[in-house]
Amino acid sequence: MTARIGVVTFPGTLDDRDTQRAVRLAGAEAVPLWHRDKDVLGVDAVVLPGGFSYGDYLRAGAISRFSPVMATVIEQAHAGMPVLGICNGFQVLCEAHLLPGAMLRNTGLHFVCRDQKLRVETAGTAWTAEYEAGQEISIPLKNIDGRYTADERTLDELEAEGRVAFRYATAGAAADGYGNPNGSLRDIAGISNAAGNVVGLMPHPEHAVEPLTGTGRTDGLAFFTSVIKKLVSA
Amino acid sequence: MARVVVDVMLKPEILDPQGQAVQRALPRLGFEGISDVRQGKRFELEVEGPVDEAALARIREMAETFLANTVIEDFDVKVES
Amino acid sequence: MARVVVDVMLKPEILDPQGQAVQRALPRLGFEGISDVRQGKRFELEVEGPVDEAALARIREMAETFLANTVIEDFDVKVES
Amino acid sequence: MSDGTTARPALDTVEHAAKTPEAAQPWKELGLKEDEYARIREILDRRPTGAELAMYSVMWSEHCSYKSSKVHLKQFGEKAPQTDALLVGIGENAGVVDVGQGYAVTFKIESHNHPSYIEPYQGAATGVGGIVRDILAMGARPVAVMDPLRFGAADHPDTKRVLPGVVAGIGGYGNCLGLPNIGGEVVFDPCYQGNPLVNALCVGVMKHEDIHLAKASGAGNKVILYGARTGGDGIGGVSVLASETFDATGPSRRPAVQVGDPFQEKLLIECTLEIFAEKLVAGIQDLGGAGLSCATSELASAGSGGMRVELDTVPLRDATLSPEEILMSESQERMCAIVEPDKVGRFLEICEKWDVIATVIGEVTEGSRLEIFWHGEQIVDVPPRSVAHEGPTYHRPFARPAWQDALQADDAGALPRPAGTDELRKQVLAVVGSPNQASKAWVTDQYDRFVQGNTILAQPEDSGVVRIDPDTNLGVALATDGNGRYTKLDPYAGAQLALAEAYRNVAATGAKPLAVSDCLNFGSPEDPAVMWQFAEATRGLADACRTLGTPVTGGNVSLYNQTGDAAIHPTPVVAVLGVIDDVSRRTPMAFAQQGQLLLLLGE
Ligand SMILES: Nc1ncnc2c1ncn2[C@@H]1O[C@H](COP(=O)(O)OP(=O)(O)O)[C@@H](O)[C@H]1O
Repeated sequence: MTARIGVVTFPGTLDDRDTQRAVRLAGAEAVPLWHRDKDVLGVDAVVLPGGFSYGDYLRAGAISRFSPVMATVIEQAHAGMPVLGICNGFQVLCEAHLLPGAMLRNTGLHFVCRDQKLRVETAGTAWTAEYEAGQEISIPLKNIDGRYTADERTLDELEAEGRVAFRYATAGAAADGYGNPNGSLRDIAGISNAAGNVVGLMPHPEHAVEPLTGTGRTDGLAFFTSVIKKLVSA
Repeated sequence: MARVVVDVMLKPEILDPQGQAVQRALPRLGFEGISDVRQGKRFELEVEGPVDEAALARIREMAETFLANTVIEDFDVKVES
Repeated sequence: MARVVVDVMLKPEILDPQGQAVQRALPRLGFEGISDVRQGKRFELEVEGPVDEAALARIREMAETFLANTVIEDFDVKVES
Repeated sequence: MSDGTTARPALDTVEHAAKTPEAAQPWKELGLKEDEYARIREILDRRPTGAELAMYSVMWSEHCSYKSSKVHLKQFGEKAPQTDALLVGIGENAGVVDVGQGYAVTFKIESHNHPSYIEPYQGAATGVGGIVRDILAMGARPVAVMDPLRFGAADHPDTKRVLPGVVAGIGGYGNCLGLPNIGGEVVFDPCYQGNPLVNALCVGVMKHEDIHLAKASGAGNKVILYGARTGGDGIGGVSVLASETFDATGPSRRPAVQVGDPFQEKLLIECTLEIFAEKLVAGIQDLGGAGLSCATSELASAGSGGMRVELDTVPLRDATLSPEEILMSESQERMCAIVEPDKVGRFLEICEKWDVIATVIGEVTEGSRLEIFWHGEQIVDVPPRSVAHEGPTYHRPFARPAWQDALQADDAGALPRPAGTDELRKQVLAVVGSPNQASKAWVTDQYDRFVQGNTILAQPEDSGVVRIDPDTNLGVALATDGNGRYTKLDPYAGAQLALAEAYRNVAATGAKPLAVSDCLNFGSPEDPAVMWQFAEATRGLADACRTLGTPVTGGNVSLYNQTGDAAIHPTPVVAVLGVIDDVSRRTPMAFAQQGQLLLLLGE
């Protein structure tokens, strides 16, 4: 069986076609989903891709969160369907309260585009099983509202439950892509829900799937192969 | 037609780099004596019909669920005269 | 310590894409009866010392030259009680 | 919406204009010369109405009519090398180049210099928006942008205002559209202090059969305006007219600055591409400078019939706008399409799907006139060609400036040589530490270069390369270059050097250079010395294009770049586009591994 992975397009979504390509490269069928449709066409998993949905006006993700497709995504996520939010998608997941916390303007106040080093903190989610905890990967980061914020209690809880999925790796030089690029609390780059089926992160795995494009690395491909493996073996 | 204003500010405990950037720039521009700056949003809503308690309650709900993200922000609703 | 608020709004004739996006979303969220939304910025300044006319004049100058971009924005300075 | 017109004094209709030949008109305030106004009266055989005067004044402006530059630009066509690659040449929104495998590429570079000095963020942002719509209007999906920039001294306080705003504006707009930024330039020189150069390039891709042209043909076809509502943007000058003619209570305040809405533009792109895919348009034009005046007159002028427009159907952001102002408004993020009647329904459906406002504002007619009505009364009745394509042409005087010899004589050979290693060291450090040599990462880090997933080369490479077909690895390479100092020393050679550098940059990636677009940034054409620089630079560029076999496919002229009497260095910025059949064979700049040999080619 081929896994069918839905990729949602909101008005202003930018990385939907790239995400579809990444899904296909990883060996699954990419199913375009439209924000106005409640129907998610029976897909096995959903990716909310990056971009500036609704221009990021009001707050990033704030308007998309109320779209008809999200009503279904929220319902199915609670029922265990794997959902990945990348960048703007992560912001939508936070606004939708599928993931705790919120994203704020980068502390440097500028848009940051760079090849970012990340440390995988857990292989225990639907989207990270093909990585190893502690592994360092490098994937593009590009955003202006990427500063992850939550209150201390929530942060402690995330840590205690092993739900910090990725951190910005800070051990090396900024020129090599190390360091916290946006002031995220506790260097958090991505988190998961308690069940591990919903994951959100700011950097863009879908731009690190081919040796020819982007940064020339394929470190992002395992997001998609992780979920496919899980779906196919399920 | 009446105007209702919704002010949305980051919660006090949340870092506000925009406000800080303004504050840091002020002495360089020759403005002294400002000990803190916070930057938030102001929404001006033109409301059709009377702004009675029911209307205000609806706007408060709108602010709570939509205009502000109460994980990080506080809001305030006022009728402008 | 007193608080002075500077509200900065796009001039009425200037396009406000943010306010428009909010306004267009409202009916979909079930909020009717809002005929226009404008989104601007609110600065809360904590002022050391007395907020007398001289201090306010300085803050107005600061708003004019720095907090607002008067090519496209208007501003308003108020002392908060 | 309230009907503001009823409060106004009489509308200046065509009928009224015919009856009041002596009425005084503010042609001077609108920037027209006396003989130009006389020519309009001659064309129409009566005085123009206020709306007509507004249209002519803006379409005959330097910016829209190229009246000072076109006698020189002709050479790009006359000297154009023979090539099979050119599918659409100069004259359309942008030229189209055949890159093989059924693909065509369109690209163009444009300036937004003056607006970016007044309001750096919005000026630069709307500059990107404008060029992207040009490319879209050709039928192409925009796939990348570039931004050659020139600022004053890096440590000048005003550069601190202008540069961050410009960079944030370009990033804010381009990033939000999802267009990778694959290169550009950042140059500092005091000559640009009061006049920064903000040039923006966009490249788009389509299949041959998807090429669309800006023309209105087929009587009965509908004229559809879609995108943002029309507001009072960028009509400062025309307000004079509106207020004098119609509103005695004083001029209304209209903003000269336009605010961009990249989100709206992104919707416009996706919506338009879907409309193209379903083959729903017969002609299309973006709205840029001169707004509806330009779009309607150019569409009608290039087509076979006439056009009739009901101006009061245009959706407005500000109900108080006068018809003249609506015609002139430069509100961003709008397009105008010509659609066959039976396709209108589907067209509107697609717009609705993308939350884009679309309105039928008129239709193509049997006649040969552009006719515009306001609540049933006719306010414009003109031959469209006279507005759009038959504007004035100037043969401005030009003369090699007296100081040119002295400038050329003052060459680097006369400079003292460093006395010892210490001095040499200092000089090397001064060069290395100069802002022009500094890393551009502060700029490029604010631009998304990864989006669309097809970027093969971007910063720090000398050319950007994007893949246009993931199945075959077909791609295009682009570079922009320009050197105002060289061009000031010798405008003919300077323009050629700019071309040669961009050409080399493209060739060095492994791509075959195919075509050129240029943005000619100069001072005032009324200064014979500047006009000489312009004449020499265009001659140089045209000659070099012939020699290299790469035609100029389009571009932009920006004149009056000066502060008081001081013109900027003449700055032709040249973009070269090349094709690379297999992007996996591109050659990056950096050393790939130790032990590789370094070869120097050429003398
Ligand atoms: N304004 C800009 N926008 C995008 N890319 C830019 C800009 N300025 C410079 N770059 C990119 O940064 C890199 C370095 O530029 P530069 O230092 O000017 O290189 P060089 O001197 O070799 O031309 C190049 O890839 C160039 O395209």
